[in-house]
Amino acid sequence: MAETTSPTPGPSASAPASDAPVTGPAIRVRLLDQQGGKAANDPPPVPGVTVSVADDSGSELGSAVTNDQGVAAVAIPGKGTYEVSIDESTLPSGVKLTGKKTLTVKVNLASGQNVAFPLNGKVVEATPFAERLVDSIVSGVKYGLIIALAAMGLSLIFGTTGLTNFSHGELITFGAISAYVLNVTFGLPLILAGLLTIGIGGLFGWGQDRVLWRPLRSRGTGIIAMMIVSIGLGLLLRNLFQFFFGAGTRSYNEYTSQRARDFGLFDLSDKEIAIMGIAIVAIVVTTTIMSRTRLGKAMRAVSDNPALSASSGMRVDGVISSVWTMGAALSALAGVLLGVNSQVNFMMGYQLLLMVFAATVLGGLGTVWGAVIGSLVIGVITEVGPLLGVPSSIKEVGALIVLILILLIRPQGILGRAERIG
Amino acid sequence: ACGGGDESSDDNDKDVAKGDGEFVVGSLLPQTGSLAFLGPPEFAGVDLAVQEINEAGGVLGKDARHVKGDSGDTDSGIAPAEADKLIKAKADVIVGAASSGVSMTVIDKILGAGVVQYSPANTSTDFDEGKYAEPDLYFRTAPSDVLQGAVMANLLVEDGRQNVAILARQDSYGETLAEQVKSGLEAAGSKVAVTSFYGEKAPSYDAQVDDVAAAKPDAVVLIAFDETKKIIPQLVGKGVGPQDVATYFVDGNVADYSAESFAADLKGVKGTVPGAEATGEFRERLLAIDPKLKDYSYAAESYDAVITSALAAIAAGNDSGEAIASELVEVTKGGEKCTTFKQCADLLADDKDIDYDGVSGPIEMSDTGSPTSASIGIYEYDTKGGYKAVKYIAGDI
Amino acid sequence: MSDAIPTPQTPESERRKHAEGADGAVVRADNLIAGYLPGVNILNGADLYCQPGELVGIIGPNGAGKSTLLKALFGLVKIHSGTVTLKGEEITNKRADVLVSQGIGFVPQTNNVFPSLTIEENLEMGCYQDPSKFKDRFAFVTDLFPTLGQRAKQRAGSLSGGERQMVAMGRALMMDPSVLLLDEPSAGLSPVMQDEVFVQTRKINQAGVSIIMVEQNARRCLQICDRGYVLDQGTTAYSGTGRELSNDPKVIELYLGTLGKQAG
Amino acid sequence: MDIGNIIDAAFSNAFGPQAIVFALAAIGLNVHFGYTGLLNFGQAGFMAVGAYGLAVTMVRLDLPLLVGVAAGLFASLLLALVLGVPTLRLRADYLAIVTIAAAEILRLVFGAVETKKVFGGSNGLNGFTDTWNDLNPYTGGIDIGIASWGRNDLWAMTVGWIAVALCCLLIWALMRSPWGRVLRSIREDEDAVRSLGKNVFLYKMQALMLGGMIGGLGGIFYALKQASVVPSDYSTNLTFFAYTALLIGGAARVLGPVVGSMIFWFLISGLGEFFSQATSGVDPLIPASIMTDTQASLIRFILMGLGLMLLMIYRPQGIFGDRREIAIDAR
Amino acid sequence: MPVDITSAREALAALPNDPGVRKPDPIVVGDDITRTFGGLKAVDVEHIEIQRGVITALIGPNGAGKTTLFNLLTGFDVPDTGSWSFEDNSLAKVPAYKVARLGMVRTFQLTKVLSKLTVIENMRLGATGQRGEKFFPAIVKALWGGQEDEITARADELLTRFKLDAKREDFAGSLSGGQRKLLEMARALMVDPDLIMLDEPMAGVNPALKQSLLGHVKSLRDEGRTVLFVEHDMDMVRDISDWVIVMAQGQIVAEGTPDAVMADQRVIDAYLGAHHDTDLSELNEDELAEQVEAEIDAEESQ
Ligand SMILES: Nc1ncnc2c1ncn2[C@@H]1O[C@H](COP(=O)(O)OP(=O)(O)OP(=O)(O)O)[C@@H](O)[C@H]1O
Ligand SMILES: Nc1ncnc2c1ncn2[C@@H]1O[C@H](COP(=O)(O)OP(=O)(O)OP(=O)(O)O)[C@@H](O)[C@H]1O
Ligand SMILES: CC(C)C[C@H](N)C(=O)O
Ligand SMILES: [Mg+2]
Ligand SMILES: [Mg+2]
Repeated sequence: MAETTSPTPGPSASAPASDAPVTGPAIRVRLLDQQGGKAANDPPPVPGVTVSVADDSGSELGSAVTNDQGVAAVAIPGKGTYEVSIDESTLPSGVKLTGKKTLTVKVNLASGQNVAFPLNGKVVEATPFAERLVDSIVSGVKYGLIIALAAMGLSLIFGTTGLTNFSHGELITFGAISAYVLNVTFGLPLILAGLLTIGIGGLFGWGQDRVLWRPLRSRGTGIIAMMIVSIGLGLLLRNLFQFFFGAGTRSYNEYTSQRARDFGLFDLSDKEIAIMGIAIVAIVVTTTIMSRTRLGKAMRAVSDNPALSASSGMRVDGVISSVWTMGAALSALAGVLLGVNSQVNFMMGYQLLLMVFAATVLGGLGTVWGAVIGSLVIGVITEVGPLLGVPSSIKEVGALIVLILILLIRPQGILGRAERIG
Repeated sequence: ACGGGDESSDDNDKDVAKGDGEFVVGSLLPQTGSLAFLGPPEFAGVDLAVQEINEAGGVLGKDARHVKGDSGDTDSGIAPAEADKLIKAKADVIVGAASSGVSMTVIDKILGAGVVQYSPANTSTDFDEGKYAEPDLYFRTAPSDVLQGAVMANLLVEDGRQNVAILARQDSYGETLAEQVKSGLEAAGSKVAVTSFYGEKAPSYDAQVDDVAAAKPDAVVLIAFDETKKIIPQLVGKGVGPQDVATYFVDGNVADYSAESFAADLKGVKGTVPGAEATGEFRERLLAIDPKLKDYSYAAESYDAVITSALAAIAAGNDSGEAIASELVEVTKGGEKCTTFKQCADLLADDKDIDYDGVSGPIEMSDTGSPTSASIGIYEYDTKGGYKAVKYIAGDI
Repeated sequence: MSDAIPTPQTPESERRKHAEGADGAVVRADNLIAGYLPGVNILNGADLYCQPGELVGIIGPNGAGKSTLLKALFGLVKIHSGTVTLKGEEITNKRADVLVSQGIGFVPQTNNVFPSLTIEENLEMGCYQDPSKFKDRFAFVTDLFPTLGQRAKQRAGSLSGGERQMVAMGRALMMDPSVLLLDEPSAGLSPVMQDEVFVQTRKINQAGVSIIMVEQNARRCLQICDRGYVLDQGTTAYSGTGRELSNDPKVIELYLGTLGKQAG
Repeated sequence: MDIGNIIDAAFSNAFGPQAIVFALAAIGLNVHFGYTGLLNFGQAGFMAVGAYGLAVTMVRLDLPLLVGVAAGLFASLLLALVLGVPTLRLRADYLAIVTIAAAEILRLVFGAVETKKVFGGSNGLNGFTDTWNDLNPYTGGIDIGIASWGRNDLWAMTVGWIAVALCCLLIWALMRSPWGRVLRSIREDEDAVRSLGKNVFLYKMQALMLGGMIGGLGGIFYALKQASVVPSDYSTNLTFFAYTALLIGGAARVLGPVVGSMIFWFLISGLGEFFSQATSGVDPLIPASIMTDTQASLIRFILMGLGLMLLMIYRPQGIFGDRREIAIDAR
Repeated sequence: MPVDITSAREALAALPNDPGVRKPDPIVVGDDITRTFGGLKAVDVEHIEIQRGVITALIGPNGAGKTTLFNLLTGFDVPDTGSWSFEDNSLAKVPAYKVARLGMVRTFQLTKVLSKLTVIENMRLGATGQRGEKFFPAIVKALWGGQEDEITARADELLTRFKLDAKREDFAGSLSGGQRKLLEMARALMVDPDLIMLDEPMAGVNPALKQSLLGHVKSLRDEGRTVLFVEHDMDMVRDISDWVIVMAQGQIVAEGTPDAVMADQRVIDAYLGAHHDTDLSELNEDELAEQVEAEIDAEESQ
């Protein structure tokens, strides 16, 4: 059977096993010198080794010697169970068998079966724990910083309006998608698209407030009712995104797959460094605005007591508008960064939402610094957890459990303040 | 078939519910969700089959009818509701779901309602195990992953991969296929360095990708659906992308990636997809139904699922789910060979025992309702993110 | 307006008094009907005016609508009918921040501080519209309430009831308003602080600020104010100079009681 | 376009098993949120442990249906206890997030590969409905013109509506009592209630347990009706939808959640059917250039989102709610 | 057992006016109670006794620590150090609801009404020992219906007294500031406490009503209850209290009968001011302002 195999990618140009002179169903053994795992991608073949095949009753069907490609083929009558063994004595010096001498192979493919014997197999030489730990912490910080942007947005809006915004995830998705449209549909460079998206995201937040939340506030709608409205809005937006963007995952046309660089204890690609850098700048700018400027104080004032803020001469609606603008812009930025990190999908924000909530609550609802700290904690625990035994398929569980544990000790969150009674 | 079609129609009337006389096919296939890219060929297959059945005179004297349903993802909870809808619409056979995970969530419901569930794409081994090992109302035209796993393992060994990392979605499909690849590899003397599962809805895959990278594998098998688009760039980022480490896809992610920015990275990536090579003529018939088709995965299996169940209904003389189930295995094996609905239906009209060989292969059903042998195609990607078949490997399950 | 239960009405005599005296008033409310819920009016045609530089006190039973009246003047309660004018210009239902920019300051009865802001920041909010005034006014307010200066960095939410009251009053004074609306400014303050508040209120008033204050410390209030109103069930039941009211036997019987008198 | 089908879909679902699941879930939430003010966003978790309690007992331990039901109820009770001890002293919004987190933890653990041996991984468990189906006294379905149900549905509805009625009766009896008054007071101000000598924690715990158990019952019923227990069925969306049902009807009203979930399903199914018909067939009402049938399946969720918003905007108190209560909320 | 008020007063009058003085028959005894917030020592009480069966007033400048002391005694806040007992039951670390059940009930300075309950429901909630408040008995109305009627009757009586009867069926959230104070106090009375602790009960209550309520407070005493209240209204303190405790900066600085305390120069300087009995309208304002300021300085420097 003449099977065609084209060269596999990368440095390894492996020789096709079909070079063996046997046609029809066969057991083909391929011997490669792993060199203790060092030859990961290009292990040299081991020629001149004898292998033999027996059927399940033990009677030998034939034997063969590996050729230059390290391949030996023994014809078999058809499907069934066979025993394949290697003659260790024929191994060249310096090459040792590191697995079983005899393999029991159940053949159910018409063309037969390929078999290997590990030679000089890998001595378990996985990356040292310390390095993995540092690596995980770094990815945790990166993840945490992205969450932080969204969490600050959430916290700002919660802090000022008291609204637990369940449609916050959609602000993130909105950012990612609008950058996608600018970048892919309109062909702008991603950096420009990202910058524009911050503006568009802000505009989206502003518009949302104008069209929806402000009228609700002026009708005197309660906080819980508004929270439910946000659930409805989230549902609406999510499905609208899917309606127009589709259910698939798409990527920006720049910086999608970038190779990591080795920094000793950890690896990072340029785009990851950029993500972290941008996030940090955004965080610093936001916290400065919050603590230094009049607007920052006004935001906190409005969050405490909107009526009194109005009585102090603040345009409460104006302040809330700026909060929505800022919060949405931050979240849109988070979306862009997340999109750069792990593509664009209509669910991406929603999937992140629980983590964003967890981060905000962990830090203490309504405090901007708390949101940042909470996010970093959540990000790092999520990524480090699998090293410490959290099943990696459900690594979020680690962070969520830590959330509950911390709230046990500090019910008001890390930076939250307990309220005075009486 | 051994029993013969001649007597069965009388038999079945006694212990099997009588259908309403109209043969209704419900389809529970992915319009949305992470398999949505496979929806169009599957729907086209069903539509084509229904069209040809009706051109050939329908089933039991009436036209067959197709009711569409969306299977969504396991986590979108769409499937159970849509299944209810199809059952209400008096479907006798529900073709679907594509994803094994989704099928698992609706199987008891569909079977409990006395309707046949007939998947064109489920490859999980779970459907031949435990409770479902017994004959029931569940059938499929796709081969169990025992086969795809063996082919994949064989391919890896052939390529000289001895330290393989498997990155798989955590569902009925991913878990069992990973398991099959792993046991195949180990039996053939190769080794699995790490098997890492990710949750379907995970917001990030960093930890799993780190797992893979940390194992320093010489090959990566990626068992995924649409998430592939998110995972590939992350693999690249960690230095274990397709250009660093040989990468293998499976039926869940062999798709056209030419629109993706990482398309070029995929050069040389190989993948396996169950199913025989679709003939050009069949493709044309499909294109007549849906001119926009790009992929053809599981179109043939969908088509065959409808044809065989229609034939079973005719053989049983009754269109109820139970009646169809009682004849389904029979019409696929032992008897006079036939390859089109018209041909087979004519034979049945003459009270002959038939053996339908479809466009997806000879379809010899086991008692548990799964094919006993099939072909698996091996594909390879080019520089533009497109793929083409390299060879087809036949095997038994 | 003929419900089963007759709606309370402002007596004709009061109506006339109002019509005669209200000319040229800075703040003037005519026949206000207002409430929180549709169909339930809390103010049933209340009248009030305050001449420039006047100190006007409002007293009345609990639930009479005193706070509601102040809130209505300040645009925080929806006015269904009637008008409010400021220096002859109609301001009915205007937004609060607009009124602030026109020189009205307001100290609510409850929830009158920003709990999560520090004292200093609370006061800063007082001159939100003109931060340049902060330094001067801050010095003035901390001079008035030294505690506030000493505790400038404490969060208002942790303050005692009386301390909060000082912050609330201080915040309004930060604005340097031309009309000041005070809702029970002395509530919760220690006696000496109460005196201080009354004296200072009077002083501020004499510096040219027109003040309308609601007080339950009625006797004190009537001692310092130029004119007083007694509000009952959302209507202006009596009005007159402080002395007139505090000696009016009807007012004493219904609103003032004799407690202070007996002891004093 | 077949108007009959749309009406049929709407009515069948409004009275069908799906509505019962949501009614039970929402009754439980009503105890938590409506009466006690506990912002429990983890109702899906209670339902999940109920369902898994049933399924694990029956599938893994091979015990009979009744034991399974008891196990499910017990599991939800236990969850209430375990969750309540650390969380009941949290402020409302914190409680919301923590309960979501707890429900998600449960869902993730139930669906994890590592626990597959017990919980069946992400495909969940099935194969526990035999007894349930055997008990079914009906021999066929029923078609009453505007609605129709299959044999299995009829059986589920019989049991389900009885359960709903009993729960409502219990809630009615409890909430008119002084016990209910304490709950409602806790919703308003815990400290005040404490100052009057009531053990607030105990009452909250009782409420959490009662509502959790009713939620667990909903989960058990869901499992039986669905004939499978799948972790993804118990995602946060389930809680959201249960809240939607509750608020449509009106919180803190005995019949609010029941009527709410009926209306919810009436609209969802009716709209879904309408749009699927409008976009399918040879000559669809809405041409594919405007909306494909895939997109059409999204429209009902889009409309549901919109509907939920409009409801909260124009009738925040729900169908049965008292407008005056809402006015007090305004801040 | 109602205490004979005149003899109780006489006994008190005989005591020295020292801070922390021992009382003949204390119902509350506390030692070494401290509570700090950051650097601020809000409460620092070496010894305190509250005499049974009389009305004790707790006065002191704003921020003296009165409310904080209330919070500590009733279990709403946790002290840094200290022990105290009520009717010989040690109360340290006892949760707030148990304190209330023991018969020591407090009201809040910033009112806590249950907004979405009607006024009458607020009142009913106050009653203790309700059978219907237990889960299982609650289901059967027959088990608690009778008791409920008694409670309602008692509640209605109190509402009439507090002039809230017209608001009986209204939501408590719609009450005015003063009405809330009244409801808060009336509801606390529903608990039927031995010791009732009122935190500025009359702030914001209109004078005429205040006067009539004083009568009610006195009748509480006459029924044998003990009353401890914080108040800044000296007319009221003078009128109804049998004993006055003065706090400043967390400490008890003086005690005594009302007349004695109000004559105490330190109390006058720090708290009352020299003019609390003067008619403000009769004074030259500048002069008065200066004097008042001087007094304030005295308070600050104390
Ligand atoms: N949670 C807290 N954090 C910080 N400081 C606090 C807190 N609670 C009270 N304080 C401070 O403790 C001091 C005592 O407060 P407290 O409320 O007991 O005073 P008070 O005597 O009741 O005063 P008032 O008569 O004004 O009500 C005040 O200075 C207050 O600012
Ligand atoms: N937010 C509100 N919603 C509904 N009704 C209200 C609201 N606030 C006040 N009320 C009602 O309006 C009436 C007047 O209240 P207002 O606060 O104006 O009284 P007040 O004269 O200031 O009394 P007090 O001296 O007790 O403060 C009261 O009967 C009260 O029940
Ligand atoms: C359509 C296919 C990718 C589905 C896959 N074989 C499964 O069983 O889940
Ligand atoms: Mg008032
Ligand atoms: Mg106090």
